[in-house]
Amino acid sequence: MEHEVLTDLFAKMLRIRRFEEEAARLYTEKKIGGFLHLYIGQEAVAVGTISVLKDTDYIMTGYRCHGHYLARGGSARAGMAELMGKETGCAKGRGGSMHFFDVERRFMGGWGIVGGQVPVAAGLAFAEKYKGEDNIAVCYLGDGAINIGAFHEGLALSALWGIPAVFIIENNQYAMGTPLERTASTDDLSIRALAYPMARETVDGHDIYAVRATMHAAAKRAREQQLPTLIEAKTYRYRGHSMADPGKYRTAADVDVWKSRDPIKVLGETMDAQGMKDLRMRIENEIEEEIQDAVRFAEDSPFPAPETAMDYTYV
Amino acid sequence: MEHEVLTDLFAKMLRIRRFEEEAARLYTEKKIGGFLHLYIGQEAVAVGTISVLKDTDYIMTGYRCHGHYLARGGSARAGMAELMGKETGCAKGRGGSMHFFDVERRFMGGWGIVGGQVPVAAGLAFAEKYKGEDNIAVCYLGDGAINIGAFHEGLALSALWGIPAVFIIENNQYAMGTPLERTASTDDLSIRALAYPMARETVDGHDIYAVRATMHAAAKRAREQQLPTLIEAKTYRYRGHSMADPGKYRTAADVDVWKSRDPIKVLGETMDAQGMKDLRMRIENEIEEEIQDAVRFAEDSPFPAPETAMDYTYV
Amino acid sequence: MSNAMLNDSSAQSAVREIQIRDALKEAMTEEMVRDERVFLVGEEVGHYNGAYKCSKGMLEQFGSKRVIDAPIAETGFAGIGIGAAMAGLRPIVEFMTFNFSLVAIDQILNTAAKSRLMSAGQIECPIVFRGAGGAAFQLGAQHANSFEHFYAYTPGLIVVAPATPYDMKGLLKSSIRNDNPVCFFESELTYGMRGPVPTEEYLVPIGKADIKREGTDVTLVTWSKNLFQTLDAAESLAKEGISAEVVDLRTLRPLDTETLFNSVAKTHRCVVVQEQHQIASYGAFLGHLITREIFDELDAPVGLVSTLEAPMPYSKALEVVILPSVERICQEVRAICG
Amino acid sequence: MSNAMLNDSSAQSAVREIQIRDALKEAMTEEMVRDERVFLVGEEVGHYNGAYKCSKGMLEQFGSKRVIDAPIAETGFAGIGIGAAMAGLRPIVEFMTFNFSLVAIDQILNTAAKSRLMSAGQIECPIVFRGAGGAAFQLGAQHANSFEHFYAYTPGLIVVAPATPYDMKGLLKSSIRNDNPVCFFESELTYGMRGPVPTEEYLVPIGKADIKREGTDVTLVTWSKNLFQTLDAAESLAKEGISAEVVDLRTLRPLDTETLFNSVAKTHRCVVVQEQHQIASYGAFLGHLITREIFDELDAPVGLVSTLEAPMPYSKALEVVILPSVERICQEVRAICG
Ligand SMILES: Cc1ncc(C[n+]2csc(CCOP(=O)(O)OP(=O)(O)O)c2C)c(N)n1
Ligand SMILES: Cc1ncc(C[n+]2csc(CCOP(=O)(O)OP(=O)(O)O)c2C)c(N)n1
Ligand SMILES: [Mg+2]
Ligand SMILES: [Mg+2]
Repeated sequence: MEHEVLTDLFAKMLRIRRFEEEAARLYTEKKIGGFLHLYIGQEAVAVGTISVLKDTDYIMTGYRCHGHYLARGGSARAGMAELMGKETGCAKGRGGSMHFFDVERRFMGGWGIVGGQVPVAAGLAFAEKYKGEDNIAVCYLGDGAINIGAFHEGLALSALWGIPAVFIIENNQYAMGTPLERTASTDDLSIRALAYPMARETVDGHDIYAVRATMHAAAKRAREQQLPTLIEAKTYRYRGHSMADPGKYRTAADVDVWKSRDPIKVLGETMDAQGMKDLRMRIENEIEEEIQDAVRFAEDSPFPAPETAMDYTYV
Repeated sequence: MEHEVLTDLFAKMLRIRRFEEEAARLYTEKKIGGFLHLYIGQEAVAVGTISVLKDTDYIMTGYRCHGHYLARGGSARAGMAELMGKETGCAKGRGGSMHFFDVERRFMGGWGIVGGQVPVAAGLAFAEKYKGEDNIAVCYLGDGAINIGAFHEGLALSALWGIPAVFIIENNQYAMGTPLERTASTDDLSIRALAYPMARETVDGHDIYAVRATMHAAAKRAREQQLPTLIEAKTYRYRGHSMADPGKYRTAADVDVWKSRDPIKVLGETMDAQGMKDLRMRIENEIEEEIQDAVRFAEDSPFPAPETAMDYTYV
Repeated sequence: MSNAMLNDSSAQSAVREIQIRDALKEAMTEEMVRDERVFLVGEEVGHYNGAYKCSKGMLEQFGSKRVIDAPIAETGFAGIGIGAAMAGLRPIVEFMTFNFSLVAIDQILNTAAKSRLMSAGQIECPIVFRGAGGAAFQLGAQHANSFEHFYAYTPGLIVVAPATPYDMKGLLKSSIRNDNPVCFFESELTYGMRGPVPTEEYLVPIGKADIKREGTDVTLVTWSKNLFQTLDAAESLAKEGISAEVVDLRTLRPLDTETLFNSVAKTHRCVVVQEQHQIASYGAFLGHLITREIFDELDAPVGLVSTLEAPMPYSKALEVVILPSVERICQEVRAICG
Repeated sequence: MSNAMLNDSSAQSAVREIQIRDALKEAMTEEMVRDERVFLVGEEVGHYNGAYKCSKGMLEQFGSKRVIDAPIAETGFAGIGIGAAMAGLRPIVEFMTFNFSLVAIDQILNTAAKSRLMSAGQIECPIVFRGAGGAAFQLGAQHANSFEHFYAYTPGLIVVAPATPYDMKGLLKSSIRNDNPVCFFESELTYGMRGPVPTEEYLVPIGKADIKREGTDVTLVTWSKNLFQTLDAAESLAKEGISAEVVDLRTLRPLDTETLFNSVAKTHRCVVVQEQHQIASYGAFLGHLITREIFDELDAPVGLVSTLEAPMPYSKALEVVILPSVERICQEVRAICG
């Protein structure tokens, strides 16, 4: 059992990592356009939190959305095709990197206006409570999103109306080139929750077991007591803000501090230590095949037909 | 000295009270149009806070702005004329009841979008700090304004940038017909300040001496330490939200609880007890004359000329 | 304003005269009875019965689960409504007035309007944003905004702006049943206005304009409460021997070009009446579209009567100058027909 | 794009070829040196040198008191800028792009634009809101908005939308010196574009359009980066024997009707090119205005090339279909001239 969990978490994180490393390569080859925001380094947050949710719980996040989409079980083929703007993409090429969707799995997207997803995610949870379902909504946002009005309004109403939602600040230490100390007037972002009757937690986002435990408790509070929680997960993005950002505002050493505790590396080593080296290598190969297959699939897929440019504007 | 303060506070509050009682009468006579939001019952907050400010400090508030305008020394004539939309008004009839201005006295207006004045007032204080002046800005808002984005953004940036501003929530228990318990998830509104490194205070808005002491300390913090404060002043409006509101959502008894402690009544009684009855009556007569003169002035004043309708749109 | 009623093409048997606020309440109530997923959220909609009493008694009838008093947090409750719509509910979000929709407009334009295309149809967002637009009497610069064109500009949204009690009820019901996000504009000044409304249930289709008065010399095009001053203008123009046809668009997006073009093709002259400033306005767009599409039908340029180019001053002496008036409509018609 | 440069009426002696991002930086830097009250605030404007490097080196030169990195709180820092302007400073507020101005638009339309009229001239609000508008390559639906017309609609605001490095610098300097609130639109796609800019100081006046290419058969009217595809279209139309004059409006509010009408009165035909949807757009307003004011000068209706009526899809295969193109411009011109 414990082994299965370990293996599963390792596989899910590695799958995200490899998916995005390939995406980065394809971006430099100009096969992917627009902005590409990589989740590399933060995998334990999406995988850890989503691994304790029900399939019927809702998930919504910002534009750095590949990780949550894949952690929720989204297809690598459809994801890669979306990045290339193909008709076979998870949003038929209409959404793009910032706007992945997999509504069947209740992954409600990737949104681009910082903080804008907070009240909307609260609305998903509101609807489940209204319908009498015991599903919750989980909303991911960045450390840069805590100063914007939509964040405050979404939290204030969630607390007031007892909305079964969990809000997760993925504090990767930077908003674009801006380190936290220049935007947050505190290094404990969860204090934003003190303004409302709402629970708050801070967790090491590189410790996937701690992430799971924290999420489990928050989900329970939301599901059983309609008490929302604001979680700050301290994490780090190894790459620039987007592919356009060289990340000059920090040193390689800064990054290495976090890389040395990389959750994928850690879990991989644990597997080896527990005599599951073969299994680990098999998993790595399977993932490699899946990702390469996804790339081929995406490259071979057709672009949307020009005459469909305005489709999906109205029902 | 103590006597002078007492007398001055009594006179300033009574002046506001009588100004608005006359305004209410003129409104029923259709001499005043639009919305008319009366400050009656809250006088101790504006008078108490403004009485400890420097003449060069900035003041900004919402649409319930007559009290702050008059407490700052604004002319009753110009105020009454503004209510009637006359060219002699404090905004030449362009602003109206919700939008009084007296920029010479650094009263920067009455604003109509709930919470919208919060970042703008912070900007006034920002400018004084930028210029190296030791002036502060005081921003008034209602209990209904604490859930809106502009409030959060204004406070977050004020705390982050050390802006010398004081934000005063005039908690008069209602946002229109909505009692606090339906909108705030707490009865201590100052907890909103816990989300930021910012001072907070709660004060009885009917106790004008307590109001002065609280404001004095907050102004000092802002002026000397660039530390903003969020003050909740618990107060009450005796009239409806506006003249259009019969106030059915509460009983006369509810109102009487607060009226029994009415700050004008209390200070008047104190004056009498301290042997200043004659002075009190003289003040009442002077104020009566000033208000009646203001009404006559306003009624006799001309409306703006039609051809000036578009004036002041551009510099 | 009686003109409006007399000429209401929809007036029919079994009718009562009811106020617009009650027509709106009937529409919401009927749809909430019909569909469990419909609910109403906004400031003062419940215990206070609505700032303009459009939801009177609905809290008692449906309870606080479905008639929800919201704090002043338009981005918050508009966003929650959008999320709820994505999750299968059908929210009616009331803005006390559309002046205050501006603090929530990002949610409407960037989330509600775009969600379906961005998800390639995986997400639907059936939601109605309703409230009063435009000026009332002497509410000052910040409470007299006309923003319907900001929404009409935006692909993915439907924008409805009726004038009469009959159209208000029938179109609000259609809006609630529509599967797209809809912005529904009312008017503070006409909530108390009465007009004939059938007792039996009916719908007015979205996207159909209505000829509120027949005429032969000039087509007057308008929407929302300006219909009434336009009808008054038509009445006085008649006395001058100018026969004006009045087209009430009722829906701004999608636009009923057929009814509009047919009328102009008949009269060969057109004047648009709007409570909007001129630049980048909806009315200017109509002027352009008509000219571009049926240029040869026009004997004169399309006229336009608009709000003057200044924020609204409070004084009644100035407000009347800024707003469109019967007199200014007649002047423009004379200029176009002269 | 070289056309633009060749035809830049402003190109003159002592010039260098510099990028638009540097033209903007020079404008801000010169004005900040000239006037202590001017400061720059926005996301990433300082340590990061601007998301598009338009403020490179300015933090070092002016320090963190005058070049201020703001958190993501557009309503907050736009509002603070407005308050600072009311208190006598002259802020430059950078929106990373105008897509994000939507969460602050209430502050701009309801506070900045109206403050002077509401206070009967007691308050002045000299502030510049600047940033990129319109689409770039494949940024998806939420990052491809054109909102300049929302601001151009609003009395009290000035709206500037230049295209060339020369106009960008000269107009940004004039905007910073202007005593009204100004919205200044740039384009993500052209920050790296080079063009001639004099070494000596100069200003370009607000409210003056510029003829970027002379012609006799048709007037093409545009603004912002669409100038360049319009010039390319004019070039290829020339090969078909159609001589197009290109009017670059540069300022949207106030509009230079004199230059515009004179050109149309000369060519008798007009096509507007805009990166906006059609309904309630700025271009449709131009179409209406020209028709209404100089109807008799027109041999054909005013043409309009717009963004199609859908949110922007991500895929490049679809984006090119939605946006105006040289080919669509030529088609519309042929239709109007045929
Ligand atoms: C309202 C708004 N303002 C500005 C932007 C531009 N922007 C996109 S991402 C970003 C930084 C966000 O940082 P953070 O919230 O920490 O998320 P992260 O990128 O670190 O995951 C900014 C400023 C935006 N998308 N929305
Ligand atoms: C953003 C916004 N939403 C709604 C309104 C309509 N409105 C005006 S006053 C008011 C109630 C405000 O109550 P509160 O903040 O407590 O101030 P009070 O009237 O009690 O002084 C509302 C909802 C508004 N002006 N602005
Ligand atoms: Mg971050
Ligand atoms: Mg209140």
